[in-house]
Amino acid sequence: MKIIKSLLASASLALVASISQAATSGNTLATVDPEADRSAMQSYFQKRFPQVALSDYVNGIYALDAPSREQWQDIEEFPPYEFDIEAGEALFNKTFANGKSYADCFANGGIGIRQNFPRWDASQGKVVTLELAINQCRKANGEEALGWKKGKIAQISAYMAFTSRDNVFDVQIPNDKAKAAYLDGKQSFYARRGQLNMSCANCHIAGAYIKIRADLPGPTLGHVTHFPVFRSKWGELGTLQRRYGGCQKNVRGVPQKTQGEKFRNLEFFQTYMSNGLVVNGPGARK
Amino acid sequence: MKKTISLVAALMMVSGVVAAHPFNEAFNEQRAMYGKGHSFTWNGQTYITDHPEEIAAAVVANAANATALLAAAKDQYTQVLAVDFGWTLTKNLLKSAGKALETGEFRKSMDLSAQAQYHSRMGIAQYHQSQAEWIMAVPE
Amino acid sequence: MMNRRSVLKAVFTGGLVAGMGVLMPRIAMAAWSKAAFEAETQDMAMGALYEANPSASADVTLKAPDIAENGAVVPISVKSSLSGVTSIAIFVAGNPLPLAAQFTIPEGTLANVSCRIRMGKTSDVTAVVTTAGGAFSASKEVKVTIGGCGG
Amino acid sequence: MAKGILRAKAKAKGDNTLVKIMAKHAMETGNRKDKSGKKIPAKYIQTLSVAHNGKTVMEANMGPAVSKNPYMAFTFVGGAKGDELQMTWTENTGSTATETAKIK
Repeated sequence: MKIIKSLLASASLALVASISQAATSGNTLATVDPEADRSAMQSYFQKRFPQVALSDYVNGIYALDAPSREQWQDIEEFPPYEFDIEAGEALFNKTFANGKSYADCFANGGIGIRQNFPRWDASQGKVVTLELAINQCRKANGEEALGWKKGKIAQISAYMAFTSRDNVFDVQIPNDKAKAAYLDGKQSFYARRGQLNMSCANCHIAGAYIKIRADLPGPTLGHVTHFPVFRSKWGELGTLQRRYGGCQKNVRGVPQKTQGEKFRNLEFFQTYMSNGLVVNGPGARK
Repeated sequence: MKKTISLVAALMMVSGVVAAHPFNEAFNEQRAMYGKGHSFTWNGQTYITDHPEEIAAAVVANAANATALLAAAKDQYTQVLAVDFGWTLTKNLLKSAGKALETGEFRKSMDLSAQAQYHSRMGIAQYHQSQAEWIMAVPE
Repeated sequence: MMNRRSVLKAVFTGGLVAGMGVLMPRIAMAAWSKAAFEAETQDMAMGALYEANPSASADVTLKAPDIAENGAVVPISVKSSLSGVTSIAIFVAGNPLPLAAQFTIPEGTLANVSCRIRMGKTSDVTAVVTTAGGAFSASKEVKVTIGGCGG
Repeated sequence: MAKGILRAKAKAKGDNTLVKIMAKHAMETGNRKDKSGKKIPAKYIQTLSVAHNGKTVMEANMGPAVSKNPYMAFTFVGGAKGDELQMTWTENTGSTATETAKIK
């Protein structure tokens, strides 16, 4: 047994030594500082890509890679999500059987509010994403919940994002419970999973703009601002959490539950990281 | 003797999925180059490149053993799903192991169960490692 | 199946009567050409549309990405500084059906079109522009990759 | 009036009008299979012609290699704000319709 113990000790030592300049705190509720995390994230990318303006990160990989950007701009000449915004607007304005509508569930009638989601809901004691709020609104008015990943919910979300374009993301962490959710999301972001043993951070921090097979992963800064997205691969619109599931499958992991606590907290963390950037959803991606 | 030492090797694997660990590096390299059943020397000791699941499966291929291995693999899979760190291929491995068991291909079934159980164990190890060490991936 | 050029050849060398039809003026140009769109090779597709093989010309500008982000949606633009352009067509040599699209340009419309096409694999993309003076082309290789996460 | 499958953005600028058109259409190639392994029959737009004041300004012929939600952009001389464009599409199935859009 002795040999095992000493090996274990040397193993953990080696691990610590191998990652230079890693954070040493911020992994407990007492030490986590979301604002410090956010500025560390932003300065990481600004140091790495000094020529890229902070505000351009809302365009994801297109902020970093000129050839991809050119194709994307061609697509944006007449983006494929326009049909979805149109459909989303119609769905949004359709009254429920009880005569009420989505506008009754949201602040400002649901217009121009995307930047405040996901939000900490004190009465529910959990993070509420825009899609969750949409379905909660439906249920509260006696309507059936929509599927989470695509179709109607993505279209409504796309329309709501569209009405919020250029509004600045302002996700709030009002108390320790919210901070705990943020911390949980932060942990998820850095936790390796799946057979390929990769974390979100592997591809979207260190791996941003570095070829992974034939792909150039985008930076996590500004990652969430353009969702929902019309992905050429899907040939349709999908939500952020649909993409989360896809990413987890890409690293050969069983995806976590869509709109489950883990994904909602992850979205909370990730969106907080993009506070200060503007809403530019819906977007078009490869 | 060989068996106990390889169990040590297996325990080492649990300690870190990716650790920049000299023994793990040696084990992973040997495993990658030679597959299972290969002996190698590390720090004066002889080890074998088998995973513990493979050692457990290296018993007589019969219905009872195959059934037991499959049950153990399924149990491990339930555990990894409980911590939300399952791997995608495991489910199909278990399915194939079940089919092979039904058709009496015990050896095949046992090997598949071993692989499935290995996946699940590594997923659980990943979970524990992420709990403990994720902060070291955060750039300062 | 005989393609257009071999038919023409037959007409000139042996006076094959069956070939006469193709010497008619190509007024059917504007219509959707079944022979061209269902041709399985680029030569056959071009043969169905043009009198002679298009010649490469610097006056035809083809804008296409070096590496397509996604083969399902490849933005293509073609323009030409030639005068009297009557049509613009886009061919993808590596596609099962190489002719992707063909635009008839009436007088008063600029020789400048954009569209989005599908590409099954890395291949040359060729734009062909016709004028009264013949058919002129520009080609470019577009790489299509199988992505890890995206493609 | 129910909207058709075409959306157009036409903008008069100086003497010219830039027209961008997108159609909501799957452009089924005939090569794809559905979940049960059955081939999905080809269904794609073959022609899309655009007329301004009764004069054809563009005629596009398309094969199944044109992307889902087909898009095209072109410029013609003439056209003024408020003018109407007539856009006629035809599918390989024979379906056809004419839709209109205003130049902005």
